Amino acid sequence: MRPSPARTPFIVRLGASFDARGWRLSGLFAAFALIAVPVMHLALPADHPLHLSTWFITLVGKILCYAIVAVAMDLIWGYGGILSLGHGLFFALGGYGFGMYLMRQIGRDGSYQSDLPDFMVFLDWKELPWFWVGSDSFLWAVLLVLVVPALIAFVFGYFAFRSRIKGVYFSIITQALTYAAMLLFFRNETGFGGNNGFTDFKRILGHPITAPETRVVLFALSALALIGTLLLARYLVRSKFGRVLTAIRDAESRVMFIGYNPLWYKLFVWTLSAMLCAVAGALYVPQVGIINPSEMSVGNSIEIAIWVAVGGRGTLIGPVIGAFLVNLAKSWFTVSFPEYWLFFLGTLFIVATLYLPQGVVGLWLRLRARRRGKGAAAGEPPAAVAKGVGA
Amino acid sequence: MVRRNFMKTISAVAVTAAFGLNSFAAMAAETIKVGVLHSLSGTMAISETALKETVLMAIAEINSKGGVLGKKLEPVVVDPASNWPLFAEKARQLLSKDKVAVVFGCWTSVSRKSVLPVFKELNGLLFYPVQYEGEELEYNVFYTGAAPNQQAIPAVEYLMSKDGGEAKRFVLLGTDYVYPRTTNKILRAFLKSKGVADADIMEEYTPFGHSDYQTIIAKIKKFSSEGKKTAVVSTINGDSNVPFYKELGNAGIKATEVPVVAFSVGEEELRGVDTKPLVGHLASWNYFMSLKNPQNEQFTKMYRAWAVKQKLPNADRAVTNDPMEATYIGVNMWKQAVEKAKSTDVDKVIAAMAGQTFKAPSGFTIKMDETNHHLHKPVFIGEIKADGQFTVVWKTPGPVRAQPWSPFIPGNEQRKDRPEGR
Amino acid sequence: MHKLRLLLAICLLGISCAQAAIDPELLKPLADDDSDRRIAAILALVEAAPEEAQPVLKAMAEDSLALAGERVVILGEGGRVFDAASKRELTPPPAGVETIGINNRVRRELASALAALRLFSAERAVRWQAAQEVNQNADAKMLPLLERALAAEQDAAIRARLQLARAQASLGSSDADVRLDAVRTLGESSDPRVRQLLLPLTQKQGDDWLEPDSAVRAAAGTSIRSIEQRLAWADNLGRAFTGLSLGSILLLAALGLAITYGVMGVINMAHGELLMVGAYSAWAMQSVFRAHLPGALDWYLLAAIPVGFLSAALVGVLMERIVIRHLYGRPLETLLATWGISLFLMQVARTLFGAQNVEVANPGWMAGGVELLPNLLLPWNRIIIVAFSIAVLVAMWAILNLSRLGMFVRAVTQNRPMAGCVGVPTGRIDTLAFGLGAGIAGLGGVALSQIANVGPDMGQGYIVDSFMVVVLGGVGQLAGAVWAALGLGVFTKFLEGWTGAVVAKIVVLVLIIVFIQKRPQGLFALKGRFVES
Amino acid sequence: MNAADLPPTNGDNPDWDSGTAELGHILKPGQLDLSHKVILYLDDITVSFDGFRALNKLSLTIDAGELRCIIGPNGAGKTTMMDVITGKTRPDEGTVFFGQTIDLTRLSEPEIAHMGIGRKFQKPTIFENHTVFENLELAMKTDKRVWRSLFATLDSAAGDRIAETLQLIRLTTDADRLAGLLSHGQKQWLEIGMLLMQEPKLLLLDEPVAGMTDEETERTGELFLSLAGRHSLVVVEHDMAFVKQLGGKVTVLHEGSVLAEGSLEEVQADQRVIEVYLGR
Repeated sequence: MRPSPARTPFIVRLGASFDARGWRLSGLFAAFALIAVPVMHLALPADHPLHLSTWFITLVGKILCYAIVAVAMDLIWGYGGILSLGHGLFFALGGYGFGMYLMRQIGRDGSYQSDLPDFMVFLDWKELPWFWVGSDSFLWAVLLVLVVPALIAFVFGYFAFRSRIKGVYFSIITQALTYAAMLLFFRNETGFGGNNGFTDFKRILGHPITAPETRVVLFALSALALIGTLLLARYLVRSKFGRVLTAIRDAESRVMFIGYNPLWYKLFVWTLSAMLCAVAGALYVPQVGIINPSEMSVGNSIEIAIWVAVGGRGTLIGPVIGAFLVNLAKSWFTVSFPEYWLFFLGTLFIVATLYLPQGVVGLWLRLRARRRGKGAAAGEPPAAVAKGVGA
Repeated sequence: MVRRNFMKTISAVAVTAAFGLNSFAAMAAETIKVGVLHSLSGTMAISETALKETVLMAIAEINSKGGVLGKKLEPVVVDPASNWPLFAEKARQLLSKDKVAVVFGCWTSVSRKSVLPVFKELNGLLFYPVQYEGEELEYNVFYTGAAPNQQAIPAVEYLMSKDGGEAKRFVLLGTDYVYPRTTNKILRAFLKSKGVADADIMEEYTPFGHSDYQTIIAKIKKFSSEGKKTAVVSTINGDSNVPFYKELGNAGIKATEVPVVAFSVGEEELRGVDTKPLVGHLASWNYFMSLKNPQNEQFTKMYRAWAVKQKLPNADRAVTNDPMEATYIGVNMWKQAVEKAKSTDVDKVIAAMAGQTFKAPSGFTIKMDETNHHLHKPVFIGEIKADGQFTVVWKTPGPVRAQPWSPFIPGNEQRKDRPEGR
Repeated sequence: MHKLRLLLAICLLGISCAQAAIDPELLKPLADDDSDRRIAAILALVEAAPEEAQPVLKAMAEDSLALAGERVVILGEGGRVFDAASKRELTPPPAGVETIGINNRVRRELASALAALRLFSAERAVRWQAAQEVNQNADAKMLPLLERALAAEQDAAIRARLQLARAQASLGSSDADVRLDAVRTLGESSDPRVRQLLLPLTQKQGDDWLEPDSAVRAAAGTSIRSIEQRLAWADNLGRAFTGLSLGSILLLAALGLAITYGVMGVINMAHGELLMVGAYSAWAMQSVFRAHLPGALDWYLLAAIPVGFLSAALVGVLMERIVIRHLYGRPLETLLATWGISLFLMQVARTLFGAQNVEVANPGWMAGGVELLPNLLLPWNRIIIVAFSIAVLVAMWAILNLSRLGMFVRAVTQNRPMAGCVGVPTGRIDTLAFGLGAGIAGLGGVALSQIANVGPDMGQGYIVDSFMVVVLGGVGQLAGAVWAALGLGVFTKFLEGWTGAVVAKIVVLVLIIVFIQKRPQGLFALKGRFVES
Repeated sequence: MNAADLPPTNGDNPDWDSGTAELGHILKPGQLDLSHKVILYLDDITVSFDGFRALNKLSLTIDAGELRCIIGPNGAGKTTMMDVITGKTRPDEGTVFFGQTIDLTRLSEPEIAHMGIGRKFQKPTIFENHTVFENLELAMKTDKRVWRSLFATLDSAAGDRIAETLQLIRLTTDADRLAGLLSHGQKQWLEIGMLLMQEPKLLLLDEPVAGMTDEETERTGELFLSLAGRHSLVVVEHDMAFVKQLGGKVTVLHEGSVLAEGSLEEVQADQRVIEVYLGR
């Protein structure tokens, strides 16, 4: 009497995981990203009041990638209860994976007019190191992006979860992991451009990377990727898998004694989360035009966590909101009060953790609940909040 | 007043950011916007904040003399927070949103590399004020810092000279990133050309923020004890210098036995070190605060006054250094070029920059090369004094022309010494 | 050639010669731009008036020789100015005094000239030092001087040094027996330089030996071997010490964390900034002493210890009261909140003290080091820091295990509700314990200020390492932290020896990660049911 | 990733009493062999934490279908024993056999659960952020590998089973409430319900009636008695009245080993037991 999988076709069930509102929202968003933005950026003249500047597109495009990372982080932290301080690593690895392809696309236009990337020329390398082989093919790059971070996450996760490393321990270990990786990539001999990383990309699939059209396409891709991520995540958390995951978060020993092996559940969501980060990274690099080891710095990874915390963990829309709030705030503060940016960020960390256990989404839900004067109380647990929220 | 100024800008920026409309037509009329792109937070703040102050000071000075083309300059300060992608984003914002006429900024090579594509794409104008590894020549950038041949090579020549102690063996010590690596690569080639054997060259790199130099110092002692006169060429970056020099001082390596010449250590960095044990160690720059000449008198006095006025932390001990001078030169040369071009149009200004001259605090009349976007600069070798200043022990007779493409790097011979114009 | 003349001069004149003011004409060229002429002048001066020359040369070496118009003067304490020729004070001090800058070459010449002169000083200590210095660069030209000095010298220890120097000098002698003696004597040395002097004697040039006499060759061989043994031995000793030193620093950085995290289970990401607070208070004390008690400047560090402890503890208490206490039992939130605090503190430091590093000088008694062997010098600041870390460790152990506070802390951390029931003021204990941990971090900061840079970002460099130490040692285990710190220190240093700093750090981190996989509870695992939660 | 996941579920192996086959019966791997009518053997088990011996050469056997009560003062090692059986704690010495063939000391908690051992903790541990219904659904006996869970859908049969259990534990009306909001007694019942959903052959119940009203306790007793025979139950309890109600054999643990065994009356008469409980 085991539940027969996919009596209804999977794709349908996947689609069904957004409720009507979820679909309306994402439809609206997709329309904006795929139609409004291109028109406003390409068609309208630069001085038109509704014209969207490149700056806007790259900025929002960047934040879209961050949002994907935030959702990925939320999957394992908000639902799995595992706080990773190493997600910057997977993000960066994805970026590097795709960056290798972009570097190869520069071809002989580099300042050394060599087939090798400039940094290799200046290291006196005569031919590509083995791990660069095939990096000139787009498909291979995509493969790298998907496989390498996933593999690393899988191996690391397998050992960590098998030896039941939990909570803070896990956080600290992941932190050490990304820190070590950063040092490794800083080395020039490692073969990834050292401190400078990859930059000055020229084209992607033969199209000039700075062309407005390319930007718009990348932007649209990021948007679609985000919607896809949300859909997938939504499906996961509503599936039995999701329920087991939250069960593990709340009472792991009980889960074991009713016959689930937490190892594989954690490992699956952990690896998936890493892959999502990698995809985000791959989309991020061509838009910001640089990838370098500082993406793996300890601070970056922790910042990801704060996006989630601010937005509302254990909800799916929360991380997206969080990513946008924090990063827009960053863009604004670093211009208007450069000296006070860190004060703000620091305070944000504290306030969010002290007074917004469920982030702004939780706050909003609570207010709404209060207005209705029933239901969701202050102590409403995340899972329930998640149920309350659409996509 | 600066604060109010860019507060105004900000509100404007906020508006534009929100609605993407360009409300600048009106403002642009009375002021010329100047972008300042230096990290005010994060790891690089240690070096870059001083440069931001210098730009603001220079602008204030220009404004007090009536501005440029009858318009006041209006600084737009942004904080890329030592985050390289953020550098690119901020650069784009300065150019496309604030419509700044010119940007003064960047310190690390990576930050420069990160903004380059933006400046190329939007045909912006960047003044880069820090000594760097060369191997680059961009139409949209003016390099007011030293190229390797304006800093590294003279320093080594000095070490090999009689006065420098006739060093025969060299330790090339640096932080592991592109500037030290390129510099050391060039130096290695140069030393070879001077007949120094590979066995007599030791190359060592440490990670960023490395703080334990015991092993390295021990190695240096060993190496130097193995015979001929040894000298150390240090391209250690920013923060690591303090532990390095502290270790050096306590390990009893005297400048008279093993002199250390540094390319990234100036007055600003020495503020963080107790210099008494370091007397006699060297630095090679195109400017020292201790230089005696009217321009420098005026420059240092002006900065001290500025520091006090801005209530900078420990303003009483404010010092000037080479990148600050380079920044100062940059701002003024840009002003001259604008006046010559009678416009702030980037292409016109770039054209007008060629051959600009300026009586710099270094006491020399500095010239912007007609073709290669680098300055002709004098080179000074200074010995650290107990008070954290330098005594100049050697200097080039006159300004030296920059070689962005070092002849000591194979394949550079056939390079054109002018950027690819657009 | 100059040197030879100088030495001969000394030998002829001996040291007892007529006391007279120096002829100003001899002094002028000291201010010349060209180093060669200056050096000539120095030698000339020594020839003319060895005794009177000393203060002048000393002044020159210390950058306090200056030019007032045409006249060469010596700058004294508190702006006083003396005439270099007559040593008479000039009142009022002349205007427009220009210090005579010198470069390393001149400095070197000055050093050996002074050393040569001081070999005949009346004070033993001076001669001892001088003998050491002549050892640095003894060559054939010096022989006559050394002979003379030896003749005059009574003190055995100094004689030994002089003989060593003479041996070096007489390696070039044409008499094989002299060379043989020299080589044998040098066998006693443990100075790598001496090894370099001997090496050629054992080498061939083309077909024929550089050293014709086979006996000397053999002797040289044995001498070299014995020297090399000492060198190798000293090398390893040195490496072990550097490891120990690094370990003690890691320990100091991590001890505070061992309390806040290890005992209380609070993940304090702002730990690095507590170190920073300690370091800055060292700087503050230094400035205070500079301003108000310049006389006692050397002792500012002692004052900094309590100040560093208290200020860091204060910050810690505030943190605990305002933020952390609301997050007990929510470690991950604590982690994020404290990270926020650390960003905040960094920016505070930046706005208060500026983004640049501030200068913290080693007090006189911490500068320099003890030279166990010519190639093994242990810096004082490191020795003292090792001692300091032990002291802090002991103090902390005492507080935790002997004091009432410590008892309460352990009670609370083991069973909070029960402790509360038996009347332990848990709330206050938490605050105190955290304050204690913070304070100890402050002490660590004071120590770090002596070897590393003091700036707003300094804390970031230590946070990961500190956590590694605590986690590796096993949470809640003081002993564990100690072993972990020392282990990491020594291991890193020996690794660095052959992989270089970058790789060493990576390898260590990876090994720690792997190790934790094997033993999640760290080196000193606690077993039993209570670990499960 | 399922490869090393879990042993094939013995969903379709015969109910335990049909395992009483004549000699030389064939077993599927992981199948429970009850040929000797014994479901659980503990053979001098020793467990010590940092020198303290929680279990000291404990030997115990539970017959198939038996309802056994374990009593004993605090620190007697009751919970540790359960930890050992369910694989949470590995014994330093001794063997634990489930049926004739399955060595529990070699298996992980989930595997043991799959073998058909269900455990109820001293303090009710349920998934507070899930609804009562979901709690039962998660506990339901089924393929519990990741891949299945990803695509699992609830078929009508499963729905019915959950409904039944809800009936049994009297939580039908609360099916959609968050388990966290239930009363203590209800939580106890929910946990018992979850155990039943697992269809275990052996139930380990640690103080199941703690914090229940007399009326609830009464009902719990009835439930257990109804289960006995089809399942084997091991109940750790302090509540003597409840133990009495259950009847069945009683084992007294003291300082990690069996002090006495027999009917409640017998053990209560036992001198040593009285000493242990009343102290000397």
